[in-house]
Amino acid sequence: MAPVKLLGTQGLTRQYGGLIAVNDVDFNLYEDRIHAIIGPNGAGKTTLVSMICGRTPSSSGRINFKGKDITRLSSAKRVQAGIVYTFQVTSIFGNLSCFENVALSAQRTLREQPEGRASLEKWGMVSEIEIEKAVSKYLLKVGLEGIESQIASTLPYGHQKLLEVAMGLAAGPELLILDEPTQGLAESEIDNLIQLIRDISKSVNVLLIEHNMEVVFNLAEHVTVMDNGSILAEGTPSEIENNPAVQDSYLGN
Amino acid sequence: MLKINNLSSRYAQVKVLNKVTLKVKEGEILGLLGRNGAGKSTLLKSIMGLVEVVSGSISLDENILSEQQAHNIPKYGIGYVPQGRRLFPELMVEENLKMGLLVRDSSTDVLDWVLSLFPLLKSRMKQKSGTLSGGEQQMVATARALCLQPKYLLMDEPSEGLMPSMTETILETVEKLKTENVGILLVEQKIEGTLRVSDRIVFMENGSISEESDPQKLAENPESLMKYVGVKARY
Amino acid sequence: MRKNSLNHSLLFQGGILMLLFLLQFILPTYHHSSVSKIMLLASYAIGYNFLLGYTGLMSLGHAMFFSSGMYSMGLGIYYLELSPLNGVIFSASFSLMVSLIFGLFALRTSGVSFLIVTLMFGQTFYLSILYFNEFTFGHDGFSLAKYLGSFVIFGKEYLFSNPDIRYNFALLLLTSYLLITTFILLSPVGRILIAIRENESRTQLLGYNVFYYKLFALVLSGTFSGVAGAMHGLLFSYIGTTFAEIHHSISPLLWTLLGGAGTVIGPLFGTGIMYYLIDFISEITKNYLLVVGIVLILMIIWFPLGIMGSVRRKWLKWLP
Amino acid sequence: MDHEEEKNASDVTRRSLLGTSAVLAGAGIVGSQLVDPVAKTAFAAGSDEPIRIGFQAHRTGIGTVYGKWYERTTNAAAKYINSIGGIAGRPVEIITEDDGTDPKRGADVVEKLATQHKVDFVYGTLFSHVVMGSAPRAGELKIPYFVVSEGYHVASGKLNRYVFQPCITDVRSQITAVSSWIFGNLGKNVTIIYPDYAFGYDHRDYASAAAAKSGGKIVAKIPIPMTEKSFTRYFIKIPQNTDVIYHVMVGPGVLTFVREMGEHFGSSHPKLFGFIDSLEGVNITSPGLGFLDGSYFWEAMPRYADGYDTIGSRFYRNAVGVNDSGASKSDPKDVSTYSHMFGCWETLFAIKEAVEQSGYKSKKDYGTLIETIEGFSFFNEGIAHPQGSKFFRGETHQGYGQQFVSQVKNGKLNVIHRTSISDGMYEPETDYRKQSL
Amino acid sequence: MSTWLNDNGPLLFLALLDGTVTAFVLALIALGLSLVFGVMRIVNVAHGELFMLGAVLSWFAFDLTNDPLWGFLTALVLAPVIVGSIAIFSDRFILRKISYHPESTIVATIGLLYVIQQLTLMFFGPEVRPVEAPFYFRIQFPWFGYSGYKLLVAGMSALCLSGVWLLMKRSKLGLYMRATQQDIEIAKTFGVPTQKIYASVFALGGGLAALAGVLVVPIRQADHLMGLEPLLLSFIVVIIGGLGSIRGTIVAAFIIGISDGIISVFYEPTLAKMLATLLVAMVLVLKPGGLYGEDQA
Repeated sequence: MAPVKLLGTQGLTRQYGGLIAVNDVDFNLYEDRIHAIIGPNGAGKTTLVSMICGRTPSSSGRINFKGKDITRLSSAKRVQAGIVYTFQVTSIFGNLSCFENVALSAQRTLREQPEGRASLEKWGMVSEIEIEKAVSKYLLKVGLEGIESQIASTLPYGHQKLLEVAMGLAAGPELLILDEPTQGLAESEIDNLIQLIRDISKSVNVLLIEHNMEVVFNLAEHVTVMDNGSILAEGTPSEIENNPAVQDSYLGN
Repeated sequence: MLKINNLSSRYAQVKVLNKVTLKVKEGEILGLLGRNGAGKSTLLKSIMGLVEVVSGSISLDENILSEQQAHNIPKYGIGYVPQGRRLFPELMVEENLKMGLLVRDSSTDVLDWVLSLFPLLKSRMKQKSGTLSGGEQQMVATARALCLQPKYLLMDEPSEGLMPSMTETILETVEKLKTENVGILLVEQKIEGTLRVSDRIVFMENGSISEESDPQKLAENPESLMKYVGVKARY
Repeated sequence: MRKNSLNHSLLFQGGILMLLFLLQFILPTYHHSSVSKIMLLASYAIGYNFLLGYTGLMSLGHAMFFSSGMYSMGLGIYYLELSPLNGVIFSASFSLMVSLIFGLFALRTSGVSFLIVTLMFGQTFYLSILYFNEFTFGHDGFSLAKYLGSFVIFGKEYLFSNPDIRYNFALLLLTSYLLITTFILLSPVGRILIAIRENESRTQLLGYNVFYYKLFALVLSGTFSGVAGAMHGLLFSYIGTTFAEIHHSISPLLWTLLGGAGTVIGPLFGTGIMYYLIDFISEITKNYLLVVGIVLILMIIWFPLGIMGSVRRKWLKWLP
Repeated sequence: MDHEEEKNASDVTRRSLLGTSAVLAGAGIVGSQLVDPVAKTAFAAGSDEPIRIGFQAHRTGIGTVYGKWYERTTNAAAKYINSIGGIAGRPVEIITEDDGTDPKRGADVVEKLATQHKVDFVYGTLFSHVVMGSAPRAGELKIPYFVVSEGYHVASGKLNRYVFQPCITDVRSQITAVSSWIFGNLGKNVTIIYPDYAFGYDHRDYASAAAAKSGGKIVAKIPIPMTEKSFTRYFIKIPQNTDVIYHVMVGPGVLTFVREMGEHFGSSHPKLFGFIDSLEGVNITSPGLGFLDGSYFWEAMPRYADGYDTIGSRFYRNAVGVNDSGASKSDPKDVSTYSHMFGCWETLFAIKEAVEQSGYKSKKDYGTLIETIEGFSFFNEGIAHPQGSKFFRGETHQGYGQQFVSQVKNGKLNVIHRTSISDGMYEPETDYRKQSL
Repeated sequence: MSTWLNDNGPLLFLALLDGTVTAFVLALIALGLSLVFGVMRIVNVAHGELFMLGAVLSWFAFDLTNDPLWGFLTALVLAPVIVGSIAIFSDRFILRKISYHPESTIVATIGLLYVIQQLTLMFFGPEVRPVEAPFYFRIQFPWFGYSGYKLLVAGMSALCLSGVWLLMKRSKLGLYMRATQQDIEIAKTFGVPTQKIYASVFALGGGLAALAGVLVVPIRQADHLMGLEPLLLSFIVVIIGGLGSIRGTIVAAFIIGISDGIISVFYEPTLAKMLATLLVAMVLVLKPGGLYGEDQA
C-alpha cells in the first residue's frame, strides 16, 4: 500500500530582514512512520516547523494538512486540526502545577470528544473528574506519575521535557512535532525517551527534529536533512548516513 | 592567562555550571565541544559576567574578573562573539564597530586592520546591520569584537546557519588571529573545522568538563566525539 | 486537587464574608457606612482584577464600564421610569454591550498599546457625557434620591439609603462577585485564562483561540464593573462624571496591585487599605497624598506581588 | 407679570431699601450684639458644650485656592463669634475635612462629619458638582447642610430640604442683575464665551434670557472646554459685529485667556465684560493682564476697600486679615477670593441666627431649626452680613443680595455701579417646604 | 470652493499655525517620555510632574530675580539640572529596587507623582502663577494677531529636538543609549555601563520635561496640577509614534497637534476633543505597534 501523505509544503519561505531562514522548501510527510529533520544549528529546522504549526507566519508558500490548505489558519486552529508542537526549550507554564499544565491541554480534547462530557454535557463543559483521569493517564504514559501538585518550574530539566511531551499527547495530536526532545538530557534519560517516542509513534505520527544522530538513526524511518534554509537530502537513515553531501554539511568539509 | 577555577554558576534558580576548571593561554585556540545544553554557551556568558557566579573564580593574569561588573570585563581585553550574532540591528555597521572601538579607546588604525580582515564590510558601513545577510552579520559580529583589540576572544558558534564558504572565512580569521597572539575560546558545532584549527579540545557534559584531549588524538580515536557530540567523524 | 483548592478558598472567603456580615452589628455608624462603600468599590476592583489579574491585560479605561453601568441605570430610572431592579438589569446589559464593542476593537492591541487604547476610549466616553450634558446633566451630575421609592422585604418597607440595606446589598454584590470569580477561575475556562496570563502564545499553541477568551474576560470584567457602578448609583444616589474620569480608572488598578493582582480576594484588601489610609491620614494632614505616595512606593518595593500575592507565595499556596 | 410676582418684586424693593438704611444704622438682629462685644465673652454656665460645625473644605484638587480662603474666613468668623459669646452662649467649634474638590469624596466627608465627628451642621463647600454629590447624603442623614457655592442648584429644586444657601447669591440672580446693565450701558450685540460645563451653561442660558428682555442680542455663544490651555483658536470665532465680549473663564487658564485675547485683537477690540471668578486669587497687575485695562467686571463684593466702605465690610476685612487691595495682610502677593469668601463669614452668622431664634439645643431640634430658617425673609447688612443685606426665600432656601460692576483702571478695580436686590429676582421654581422632614 | 476658502481661509490658517505650535510643544514634552520608554521599556507616569516642576521652578526663578529675561535664563539652566537630579535619585532608590518591572514601575511612578505634586503644593501653594515671557512681541496678520513668543517656543522646541537627535546619533552617550535599547546584555559585553545609562536616560527624560516646562510656562502659567494633561498627551504621542522613535514622536505630535487644531476650529470643542481622542484610539487599533514601531504580531 502506498504511504498516505499527511502533510506537505510548497515553496515555503521565511525571511527576517536580510536573512532567509527558510528558502523555498517543499517538504512532505507521510503517515505511519517516524520522520526526522536533521541539520546543523541555524539550518532553518525550527523555523520550518514553526511555520507548519503556525507559530511563525510564512513569507510565502503554502501548507497542506490532510489534503486541506492550512496556510491561513491560526495556530489554534491547526492544533485543533491535530498538529501539535512541543518546544525545543521547555515552554511549560512554570508557575502552575504539573496537573494544571497537562489539564490545560487535556480539557480541550475532552470537550471535543463525547465520552469526556459525562454529567456536565449540556453546559458544554468537561467534568473535573474526567480531566483528572486524563491527566493521570498522560503523566503515567511519560513516566511522571505522582507529581501532579508540584510546581512545574521546580522539576528537573529532563522531567520538564517529559511534561512537555505529556502536554503534547494530551492535546490529542495526529501529528506530534518534537523539537529536540533530547536536548539537555542525560544519557540514561535519552534511552527512556527513545522508548517513549517509539511507543507514542504506534498511535500518533511523529515528526522529530533532532541533533543527536544516535537518536535519529535509532528512531527515524525517514530523514530530511536541512542546511542553509533548504533541504539538502532526503531518504532512509542508511541512505543519509552514506550521503557525502550530508557528511560535508554536518562535519564541515 | 585566562583561568577559570572551580566555577559554578546559575541562571535564575537553575544551576547550569558545576565546578568548571579551565585555562587558556595567550595565542592558544581552545575548542569547546559538547551537545546542546551541555553548558558551553553558559561558560562563555559566565566569563562575560552575564551569568551569576555561585562559587569559584575567573581571572585574567592577576585580575579577578568574576569580582567585576559585567561592563568592566571587556576592558581587560576580552571580546565576545555571541551565539546568533546579536548585532545591534538598528545601528549601522559603522556604529556596531564603533561599539567595539570605544571599549578600549582603540585608534582608527585598529579599524583599518579589522576592515582589512573583512574587506567586504567597507562597502556596508552605512547599512543598518539588521538588513545584512547572515554571513555579513557574522563578519560584523566578529569584527565588532576585534575592534576592542582583544587578548582573548570568546566565539559562540560562529558558523551557525552559514554557508560552508562563509564558515571557511571565519576559520581563516581564527587562524590569522592566532598569529597575532590572541587566545581564542571557540564553541562550535562543525567538528572538523574545529579540530583543524584548535590547539586543544575540551568536552563538556551536564555543566561540567568531562574530558580534555588534543585534536590529533581525537582524529586517531574518535570514540569521544561519538560519545559527547553524537556524530561520527569521517576519518 | 482543584476541589481541594475550591474547598480551601470557599472556606477562606466564606470566613471573610461571614466576618463582614457580623461586623455590621458592631461597627460604629461611620465605619458601617465606610465598609459598605469599600465592599462596593472592592466589587469594582474584583471586576477589574478579572482582566488584569487573570489575563494580564492592564486597562486604564474601566471608569467607562463603571460609569456606563451607573449612567444607564440612573438615566434609565430618570427618563424611562424603570424600577430599580430593571434599572440594574438594564445597566448590566448596557455595560455588557459597551464592553463587547470596546473589546472587539481594543483587543486587537496588547501591552502598552492596550493600556493607551483603553485610556482613549475611556476619555471619549467621559467627554461624551460632558458633550451630551443636556441629557446626562454634564459635569454636575444628578441625584437619584427623589426617583427611588421604597421597597418591601419580608413585609417591611426600606429605602435604598437605609444603612442596613446599603451594607447588605454591598455585601451581597461582593459575595456574588467572589463566588462567581472563584468558580470561573477554578473551572476549565479559568484555567485557560490563567494560562493566557502566564504565556499567551503557548496557550494559543494548545489549540485555544485566545482572542475569544480575552474577550470573555473583558466582557465579564466590564459587566462586573458596570453593575458595581449601577449599585453605587442606586445605594449612594449620586451620579456624576467624577466616576468616569481617569482617576476612577486608576483607582481599581492601584487597589488591585496593592491587594495582589491575580488573587480573587486581593482587591478587597487593597481597596480597604487604600480607603482607610486616605481617610485616616487626611485627618492628620492635608498633605495626605504625600503619605499615600510614599506608602505606594514602599509597598511596591517590599511587596511587589501585592499583599495577598505575597501571602499566597509564602503561606496560602492554594489561594485562587 | 402676574399678581404674585408683582407683590414679590415690590417686597424686595422695600427690603433692599431697608437693607441700605441698615448699613447706615448698623442695626439689625446681629448688629445689636456688637454694641459691647466684651460683655458676652463668658459663655453661659452649664451649656459650654460646643456647637460643632463641620466644614467641608477644598484643601486639595482644583478648588484649592478658594478652599484656602474659605478656611481662613471661616476660622476668622468662628473666632469672632466665640469672642462675642458664641452661638446661644455655646462656643463654636469648626471641624474641617478635605473633600479633594471631588463629589465622591465630598459625600464621604459629609458622612464622616455627621456620623464620626457628630457635628451639628455641615457647611462650607463651593464647587457645584461637590454640592450635587454631597447634598443627597446630607438629606439621607437628615443634617442641615449650608452651602456657599453660588450655584443655581439649591434654588432650582434639584436638592433637598436640608440644603440651604442663605448668604451667597446664586448665579442665575447675579447674571440677571448685571445683564440688563450690560445691555443698557455697553452694547446690544454680545458674544458670550463660557466654560463648557454646568456653571457656564447658567451664564449662556440666563444671559440669553436677559438679552431677550432688554432688547439686546447674543450674536455668538462660544463654549470652551475646562481643560483648554490655549484659546487663540476660539477668538477667531468672535463675529465682527460684536460690541461686547461677555466672558466667564473659571480656572487656571484665565491669564493665558486674557493675554491671548490681547494678542488676537491688538489695540482695537470690543468692550469686555467679565465675571470676576476668572480673576479670584489673581493679582490684577499680573503680567499679561494689561489688556484688561478699561474692561468691566462683575464683583459680588468689591476687592478694593474703597469700593464699598461700610462699618461691616471694614470690620470683616480686618478680621479675615485682608488689606485694602484685597490681598493677605501677611503676604501682599497672596490675593484673596474676595467675591466669594464673604459667604462663609455670613453663613456662619446665619447659622448663629437660626440656632438662637429656633432655640436649637441638639440634633432632635433640626425640624424646628429648618422651619425657623424657612421663615426668615431677610438678613440685615452689618458686621454679620458685610456684603450687604440679603433677601431670603424660604421656599427655595436661597438668599439674594446686591451685585457690583467694577472697571479696571490703573491696575485696580473701581466700583462704578451697584445693582439692587430686585434686579436679580426671578420666579421661584420650587418649594422645599412641601418636602417632609 | 473658493468662496469656502474666502470664508474659512483665516480659520484654516489659524488652525494650522496654532496646530504647528501645539505640535512642537507636544513633541518636546513627549520626547523625554519617549526616550525613557524606548530605552528602558518602562512607563514613567510621573513624567507630567517633572514637566510641572520645570514650570514651577521657572516661576521661582522669575519671582526671585524679578526679571523675565534673567529668570528665564536661570530657569533654563537650573530647572533641568534639578529635575534631572530628582530623576537620578528616583532611578537609584526606586526603579532599580523594583528591577524596572513594568507593572511595578507604573505603581511606583504613580506614587512618585503624588509625592512630587503634594510637595509642590506644600512649597509653592495652590495658586496659578503667571510668568512673564523673556521676549515679547505680537505679530499682526491681516485677520488677527499672534504671539511672537509662541512662535519662538516652537523654534526653540525644534532646536531642542534637533539637539537630542544629534545627541542620539552623533555622541558616544547616544550610541550607548541606542545600543542598550537594542540589546542590553550585549551592550554590557562592549563595556557599556548599562546601569549608568539607565540613570542618564531617566535624567535626560526628566531634564527635557523640565526644559519643556520652562519654555512653555510663559504661555501657559504654572500650577501644581498642570502635569496630568501633558502626561496623557505625551503618552498618546509616544505610543502612536512607536517605541523610542524620535521621528515617530515628532510625526505623531504633528498628527495630534494639527488635527486638534483643525477639528476644534471647525467643530464644537468638546465634540472635537471626542473625535480627536477616538481618532487616536483607532490609529492604534489599526496599527498596534504605532506608526514607526515594531509591529506586534
